[in-house]
Amino acid sequence: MLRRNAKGNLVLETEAIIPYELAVGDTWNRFFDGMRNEKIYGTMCPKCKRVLTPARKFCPRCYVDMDEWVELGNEGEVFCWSLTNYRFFGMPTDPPFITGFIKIDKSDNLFVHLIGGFDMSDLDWIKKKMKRGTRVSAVWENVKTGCIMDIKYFKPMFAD
Amino acid sequence: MGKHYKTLRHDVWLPHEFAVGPVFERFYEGLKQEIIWGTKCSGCKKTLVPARTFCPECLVDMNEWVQVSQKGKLVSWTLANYQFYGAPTEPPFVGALIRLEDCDCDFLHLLGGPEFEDLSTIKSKLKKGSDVRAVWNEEKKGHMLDIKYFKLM
Amino acid sequence: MGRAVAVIGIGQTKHGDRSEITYPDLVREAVKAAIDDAGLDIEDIEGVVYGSMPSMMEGVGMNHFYFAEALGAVGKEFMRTETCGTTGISLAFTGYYWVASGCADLVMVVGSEKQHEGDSQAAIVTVYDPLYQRPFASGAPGIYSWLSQDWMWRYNVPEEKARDAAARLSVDHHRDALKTPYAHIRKELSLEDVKTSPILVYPIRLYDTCPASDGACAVIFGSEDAVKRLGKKAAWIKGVGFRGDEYVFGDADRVVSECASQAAAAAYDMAGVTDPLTELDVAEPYNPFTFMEMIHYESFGFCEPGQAADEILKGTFGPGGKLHCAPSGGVLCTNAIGACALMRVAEIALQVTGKAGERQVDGAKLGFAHGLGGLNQFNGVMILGRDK
Amino acid sequence: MSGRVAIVEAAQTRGPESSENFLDQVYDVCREVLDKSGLAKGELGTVISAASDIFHSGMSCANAYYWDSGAAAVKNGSRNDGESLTAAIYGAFRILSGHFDTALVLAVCKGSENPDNDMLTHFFTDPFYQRQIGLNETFAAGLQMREYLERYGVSEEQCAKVVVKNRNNALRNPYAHLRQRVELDQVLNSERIMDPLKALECAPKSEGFAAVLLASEERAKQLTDKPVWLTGWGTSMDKFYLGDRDLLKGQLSVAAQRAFKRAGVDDPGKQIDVAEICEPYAFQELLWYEALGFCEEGEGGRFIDSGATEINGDLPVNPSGGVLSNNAYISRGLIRLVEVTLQLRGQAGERQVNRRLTRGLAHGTQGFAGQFHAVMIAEI
Repeated sequence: MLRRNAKGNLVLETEAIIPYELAVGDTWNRFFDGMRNEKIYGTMCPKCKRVLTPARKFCPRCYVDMDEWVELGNEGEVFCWSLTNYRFFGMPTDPPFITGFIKIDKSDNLFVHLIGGFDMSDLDWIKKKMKRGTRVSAVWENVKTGCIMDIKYFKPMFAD
Repeated sequence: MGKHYKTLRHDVWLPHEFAVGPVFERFYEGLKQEIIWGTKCSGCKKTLVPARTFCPECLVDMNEWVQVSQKGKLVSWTLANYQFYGAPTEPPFVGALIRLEDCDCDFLHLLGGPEFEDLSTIKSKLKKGSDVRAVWNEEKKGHMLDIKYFKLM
Repeated sequence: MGRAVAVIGIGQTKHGDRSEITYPDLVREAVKAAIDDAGLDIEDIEGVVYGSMPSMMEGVGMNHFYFAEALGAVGKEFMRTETCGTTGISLAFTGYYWVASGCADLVMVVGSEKQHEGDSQAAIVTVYDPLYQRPFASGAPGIYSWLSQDWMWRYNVPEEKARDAAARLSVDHHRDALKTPYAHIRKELSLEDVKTSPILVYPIRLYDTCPASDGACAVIFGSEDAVKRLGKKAAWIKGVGFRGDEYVFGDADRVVSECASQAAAAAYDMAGVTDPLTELDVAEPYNPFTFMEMIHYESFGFCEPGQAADEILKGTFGPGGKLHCAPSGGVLCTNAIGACALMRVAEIALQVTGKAGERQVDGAKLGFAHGLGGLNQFNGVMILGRDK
Repeated sequence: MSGRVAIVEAAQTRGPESSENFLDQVYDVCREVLDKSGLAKGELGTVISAASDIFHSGMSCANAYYWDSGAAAVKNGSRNDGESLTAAIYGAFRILSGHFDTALVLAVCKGSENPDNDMLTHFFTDPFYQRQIGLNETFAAGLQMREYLERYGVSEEQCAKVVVKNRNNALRNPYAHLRQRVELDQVLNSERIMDPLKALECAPKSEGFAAVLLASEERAKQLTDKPVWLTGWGTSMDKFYLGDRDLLKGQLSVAAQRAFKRAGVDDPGKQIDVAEICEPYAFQELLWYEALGFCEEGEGGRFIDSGATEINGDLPVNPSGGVLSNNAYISRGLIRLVEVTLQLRGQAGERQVNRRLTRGLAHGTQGFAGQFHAVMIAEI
C-alpha cells in the first residue's frame, strides 16, 4: 500500500485487473476456422485489388466490402525481422525469439508472426542467413485452438 | 461469462504507484493520530477537508492547516445494498456526505454503529442535519478508513 | 482559411521523476506557468482542452474529471483530445481549430503524463489487437527495429553508417538537452557510449531510445484580437497537417510513409513552404528512437530518400547546421508522452519568438513541430512563424 | 466564422448485445452514413471520433484501432476521449475554421465487452480519498437523489415515472436496448440497490455506435434537401470532489445557457420542441428539466406529473426511450443528437412525435453526479 520509493517519496501502490470479453465476429471466426485446417486466408479488395491477410470485412483504404476470400499458400518470404532478447508483458514465448514481417505468397501486405525453428544464440550467423526474400513456411501446432498461435512459427528454408 | 457466441477473454492488468505528495502525506499522518486535517484558503477564507494543495475556487495555494472537528451534520446519505467492485466494506453499508463543524464543504465517508445493524429501521433515524461523530479504527494505516465510520450522536 | 491563430503562452513543468507531488499538482504547475507567461488570469480562458495517453495507464480513468480544478477548467467549456503518441499535436490542433473557427479567442490546451505512476509497457501491449498482433509486439522498440531494418535494406544504407548516424543524433540531442532547463535526461554522452550501450532490440540500443518521464505542458492559443489586446510577441500558426494510417501493421508502408509525407506536405502547402531545408530555420521532430528520426527527415523532405544518414554525418541537422533539429534535446531526452508533441509546438513557439534561452537557434523565424503516434500510424505537423 | 454547420445524415446501431466484431460494427455505421449522404470516402474531409480507452474493450489508444474502420485512413482526423457530443462540437469547429467542408463524427462503445459501469466509473475516482470510500457513479447518484428528494420534496413516484415514460417510449424504438413495458409499481418495488435509487431506475450497459455527417452550409445544401442546422452548443465542467459541490446546482445550466445564447433561445420551455437528454439515473431527468429551464427550480416532479414531457406532450423528452432504455456510455450523447435529427426530419418511425418540430435539444453528461455536461441545439 503506502511505501517510500527510491527517491524517498511516499507512494501508494495498487493493482487493478479489469476484465473484458471481446466479440470475435464472423470474419475472424471464418479466418480462424481456416487456421484449424492449416489454411491461411486473405480477402481481395474489389477496388484496389490488394489481397490482405488476415481476412477483412472491408478494405481499410478504399472503404468497400471485401467479399472475395482467397486461400493463400503456407509459404512466403521474409521482409524484415528483429530478435527480442528481453522480457516483456504478454510476450508469446521465452526470449530470445524472432518476430518479423512475412510476405505470404499471393498476398499484398505483410503478415506479422514469429520466425523460428533454428538456434538463435548466434546473431551474426542469423544476420548472414536471414535476408529480405529468404523463403519461409508455416509450421503448425498439432493441437489447434482457432487462434493466431495455431501457427507455431514460420521456418526458414535454411533451417531445414 | 458464458455467451452464445465466440468471445476472447481479455484481462487488462495495471499496476500503479501513485505519488502521494506532501499534502495527503500529512493528512494520512493526521488520521493515524486521530486528527482530521483541513486547509483554509487565504482568499475566500473557506476551510476545506480533506486538506488541499490549492483552493478549488480561488486556485491559490492553501498553506494554512486547520484541525477540523470530528463532529458534523448529515447532508445526504445512500444505502448501498448490492455487491460492486471497490466497495469499502461488505454491503449493505451507508455512504454519506457530512458537513463537519466549521468546514465549508462536505466530507464523503460512511455511517455506521449499532443502529445500522437493523437496516429496515435506519431510514426513520437518518435525517438531513442529524448529528454525527467520527469513530476510529484501532489499527491505523494512513487510509481514509482509519476513520471506521461516523455514528449518530 | 479561418482566422489567424497564435501561441501566446507556454508553460512546462520540470520533467523527470516527479514522485514528490501528486498528478493534479503536476498538471497545475504547467497551467500556472502558461497563464503567467501569457500575462492572463485563468478567468480569461474560454475553453480548456486536455489529453494524455490512456489515463488508466496511470490509474485514473478519464482523469480530466480528477484534474478539473488543476486545469482551471471548472465552469469552462471543455473537451478532451487524445490520439496516442500524437496526443500533444492533436491537442494543439484542437486549440488551433477552436480559435480559427471563431468560437473562442483564448483556448488553453494541456497535455501530461506521469509515467512513473504506471507500467507503460503493460499498457502499451493493449494497443495491439488481441486476436492477431498483440503477442508479437515487443513494445515500441521491436516495431521500430523492423522499420529501421526495412529502411537500411531498401536504400542499401550500410549498417555501420546508419549506426554512426544514429549515435551522432543521440550525442547531439543529449548535449542540447543540457541547455534545456525542463529536460529529463541531462547527461553528456560520447559516440562510443551510445554504440556500446546495451542492445534492446537489435539494432536499437539503450541510448537510441527515450526515457519514461513525468511532465506536463500547457499552451495557450489566441486569436489575432487577443494578440493585439495583450500586445505580446506571438508565434503564429502558419501550417497544419495530420494523417492517420491503416491500423493493421503490415498493410501500409510505414517507411516510405504516405501519412508522414502527406502530413508535412499539407502543412507546407498552407504555410507556402516549397523547400523545407532552406526555408525552415528550426525543427522539432518527435524522436523517441534515433533510427526512426532519420526516416522521418526523409519523409518530411529535409533530405532525399536514403540520404538521412549521410546528411546527419555531414552535420546538416546538428547545431549550426542547415536545419537544426531537436534543439530542445527532443523526445529522446524527455518523454512525458501526452505532453511530448505539445512540447514540440512549445519549443518551436519559443524559438521563433526568440525566447529559447541558451538553446536559441540564431534568427529563427519559421519552425516545424511534429507529433508521432501509433507506431508511425499517426503523424501531425504544425509550422509556426514569427510573422503572421 | 464561415457560415453555418448542418447535419447531413445520421445513423446508429441497435443497443442489445451483438456477436459482431467491434471494428465491423464501426464500419457498418459509417458506411451507412456515407452511403445515405452519397459521399465517397475520398471526398470526406475529416473524421472526429469519440471513445474512451477505459470504456473501449480494454484497448488502449482506441483511435489507432478503429481509425480506418471509421473511414479515416490517410485523413486528417482526431479523437475526443469522453462524451461524444464534444466530438460533434469539434467537428463543427473544423468546418467553421474553413479547412473542411465535411466532417464525419463517430462515437463508439460496445458495452457487452466491458465490465459493468460501476467498476469502470470507480476508476474515475482519485486514489487517495473518494476511491477509498468506494465511490462510483451509482453511489454518487444515490447521494444526489436523496438530496433532491429532501430539498424539494420531489417524490419517489415522480422519479419512477421517468422510467415508465422512457421505457414505454422505447417500445417503439427498434434501436433501443431494453424494450419491455414497465409499470410504476415494478419500478418502485425493484431492489433498492443504492437507496433511494432502485434497480430499474438505473440505466443498463448497452452497445452503441453512432455516426453523423456534418457539412458546411454550401456543401450541406448539395448533399441533402433536409439539412438539420447546429445552431448552438455549450459544455461545462464542475469541481471534482462531491463534497465541494451543491449536487443540485451543477454545470448543466451553464452549458445550456451557452448553447441557448448561441442559438438565440431565451425561453427554452417554449422554444424547444423536443429534447433528448441523458438520464442514466431516473431522477436526473427531472433535475435536468430544471437546469435546462424547462421548468422552475424544484418543479421537476410536478413537470413530469403534468404530462408535458410525454411523447404527445408540449415538450416531449426522450421519445427514443432515453438512456434508461439504451446506455452506451460514450455514444449516448451523440445518439441523442441522432434521435433529435430523426425527429426534426420526421424520420423517427413509430416513435415520431406527431406535430411540427423545428428545434430540438440533445444533452450528454458524464462523471459523478453530472460533473460534465454538453448541450447541443439543432434546428430544421
